[in-house]
Amino acid sequence: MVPVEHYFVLATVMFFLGICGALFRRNLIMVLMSIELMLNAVNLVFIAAGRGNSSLDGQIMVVFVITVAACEAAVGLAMVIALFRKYGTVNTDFLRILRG
Amino acid sequence: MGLTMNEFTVQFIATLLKFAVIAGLCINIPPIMVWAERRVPAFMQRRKGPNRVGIFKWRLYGLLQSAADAVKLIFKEEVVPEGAAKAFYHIAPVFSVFPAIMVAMAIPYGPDIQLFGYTIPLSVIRVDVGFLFIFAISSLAVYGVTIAGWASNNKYSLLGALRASAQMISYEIPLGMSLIPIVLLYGSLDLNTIVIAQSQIWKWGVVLSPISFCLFVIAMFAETNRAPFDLAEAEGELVAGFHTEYTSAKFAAFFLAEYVSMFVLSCLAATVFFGGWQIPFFDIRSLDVLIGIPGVSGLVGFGVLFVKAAFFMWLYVWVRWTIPRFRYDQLMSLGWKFMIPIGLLNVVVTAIVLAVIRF
Amino acid sequence: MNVYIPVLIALGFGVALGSILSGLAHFMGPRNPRPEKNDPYECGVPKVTGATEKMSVKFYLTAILFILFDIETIFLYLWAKAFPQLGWFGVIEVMVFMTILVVGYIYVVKRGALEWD
Amino acid sequence: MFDLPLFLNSSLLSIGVFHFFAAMITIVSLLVVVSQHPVKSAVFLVVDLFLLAGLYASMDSHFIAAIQILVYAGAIVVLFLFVIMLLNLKADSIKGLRFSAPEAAALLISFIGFLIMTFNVFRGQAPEGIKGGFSIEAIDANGGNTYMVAMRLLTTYIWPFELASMLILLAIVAAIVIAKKDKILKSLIQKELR
Repeated sequence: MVPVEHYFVLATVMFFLGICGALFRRNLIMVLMSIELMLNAVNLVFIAAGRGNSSLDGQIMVVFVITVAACEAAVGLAMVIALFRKYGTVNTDFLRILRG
Repeated sequence: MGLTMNEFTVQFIATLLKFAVIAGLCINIPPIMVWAERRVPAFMQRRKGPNRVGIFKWRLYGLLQSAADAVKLIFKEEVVPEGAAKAFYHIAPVFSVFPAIMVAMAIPYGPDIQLFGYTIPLSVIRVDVGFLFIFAISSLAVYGVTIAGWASNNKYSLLGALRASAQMISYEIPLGMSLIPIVLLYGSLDLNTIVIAQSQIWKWGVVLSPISFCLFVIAMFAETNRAPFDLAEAEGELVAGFHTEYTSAKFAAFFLAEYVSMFVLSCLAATVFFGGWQIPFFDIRSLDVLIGIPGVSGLVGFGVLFVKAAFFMWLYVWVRWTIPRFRYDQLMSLGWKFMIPIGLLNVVVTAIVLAVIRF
Repeated sequence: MNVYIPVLIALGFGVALGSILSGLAHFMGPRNPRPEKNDPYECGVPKVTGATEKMSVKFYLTAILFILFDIETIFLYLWAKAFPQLGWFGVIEVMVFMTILVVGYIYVVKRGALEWD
Repeated sequence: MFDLPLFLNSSLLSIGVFHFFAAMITIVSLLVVVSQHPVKSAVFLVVDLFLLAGLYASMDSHFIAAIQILVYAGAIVVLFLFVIMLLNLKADSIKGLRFSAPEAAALLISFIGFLIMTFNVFRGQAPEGIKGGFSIEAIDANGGNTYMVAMRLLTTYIWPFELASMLILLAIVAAIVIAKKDKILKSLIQKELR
């Protein structure tokens, strides 16, 4: 049995990489992919903690997280497409001009 | 947990042996099917078909034509198109082949056999999620197609890949939905349990849930990109679809993946709707005691399943030479506007009828 | 965890087979590339535009709907597995679930998102 | 299907499996983030999700492993690939990283969180949760992982389950409203212009 904490460290590393991607990539699609990475880190924590506490709730949370992730990807990418249609780019540097 | 080293060794060796047999089968299915796809239409159109290639005077009805083709394909020149994404171009066949091979291991090819006092199941992979494993792994086959089309730097490839992958994902839903009534009926996701439940002909899936069977067969044709749904390689408009730019053994790899997944879906159809390795009115598992040779039931079960699967393989060829190709909008509206509502209705009706009978 | 040993073997073999076929193509055949031969295939005509033209948004809408219906199928599988124990309770529960999604489906059809023209 | 012999079934093997997966996941996640072309990132993301499914399977969460591949790797990333191809995105250069103040602060905070987490782990101070009655042996004895997840989801978690359908409905409507060009509106505008 691997201690639960080791899974937490792995999840933290993944989450950190996801944050880096979301912050420093200019491409909106890359930002969304990094968010998927972060969601997966959270899923890993849920599963590991659920197993460590011999509980099933972690797995059920993951089912819902996957549902939410699917909806998020669908709507998020729809917005990317709408933005691309309107401004012809998905680069966050250009889209920054839109602010206020 | 409490097992000895000895049992582990036996099971491990058994797994490797089963694996070798099924992998050998998977590699030999494509040449045989290519041969069948030339001979069957020849028979239908009163032609001869390939009948020349043979060893000395034995021609074996031209069966060796496929072997010759395979050797030829390996020694052909590989042409990598200008401007292709090299790494992805080379890796796309791998993405296509491995799901097909993995999925083939999850079919129960026969009953559990007793050998030297050990119970050996005749499917290589048996996991808790049952045939969801098959759906999960085969949903990865989309990437082989998409990456191949994208990496070739050819507009026909890209369009063919997009078409093929959109078609594959569209028909994955009816395919999954058509098997929900089966789970409701037999109460299990495990394919071997489903087979054991179908001991009599009136317990077969095709008798209990004929609509599921129709949906499954249609989705099966579309899922493997076969005629009448072979829009992805409609040669009149798209040259050859996503593998336009692939030559030599890489082209063979795509062929292998296509035929193996055809074989797996045929086996799945036979397993779920036609009783798998069971034959009606006779329990194959009693053969061991009747004949007195342990393991003979496994061979017979394998033969029975193979005959049933061969029927579906033949159906693939038959339909290909009978029904004309659909238009792409027709294909999509068939999937989304006809099969999904019917599939949902099928689930609802099955559930209500079962609930009325059982509770 | 031990049931996954065959899965690993199968995965390894599948990847190996694919790589071998891919590698055979690369190393076995002759190689004499020429610029004309390496052009992307366009039925013999020199290529006019690149491969990367914009694709129809239809493919994307199909993919979105696929995800959402895929999740629905997953939930239905879970219910089907627990159907004998849940009885009528489960049937009604899933009917509510499906009614809500059928509303979405009807919206999709009415809105014409599934029309390929 | 069969169990390992005792000398392999020790914690040694599971630790080895975990470390293999952990190393692979870290490397592939890094590749997802730093790959220049979005298609490359998407392919690495598939590999990453596949590896995660392997990790879940090694934790006896069979059902989650299956839907991880089925939904995440098999559906969501396909959508990403389609959009990348649809928008015809090119590789973007990673040169000239932008470092604005809020981003640097966020990075710093997340890095501190990362350090705290790691520090706690090595001191062995993970918070103790409530013990449930679903050990792996209990789940196997009661009909397997898929069945137990199904029962728990459809009895205890009935409201989230029904709400999930509302969420999916909303997502369907939203995605179509946002992404689909409205032909009716367009024709109305054109009529007005005439």
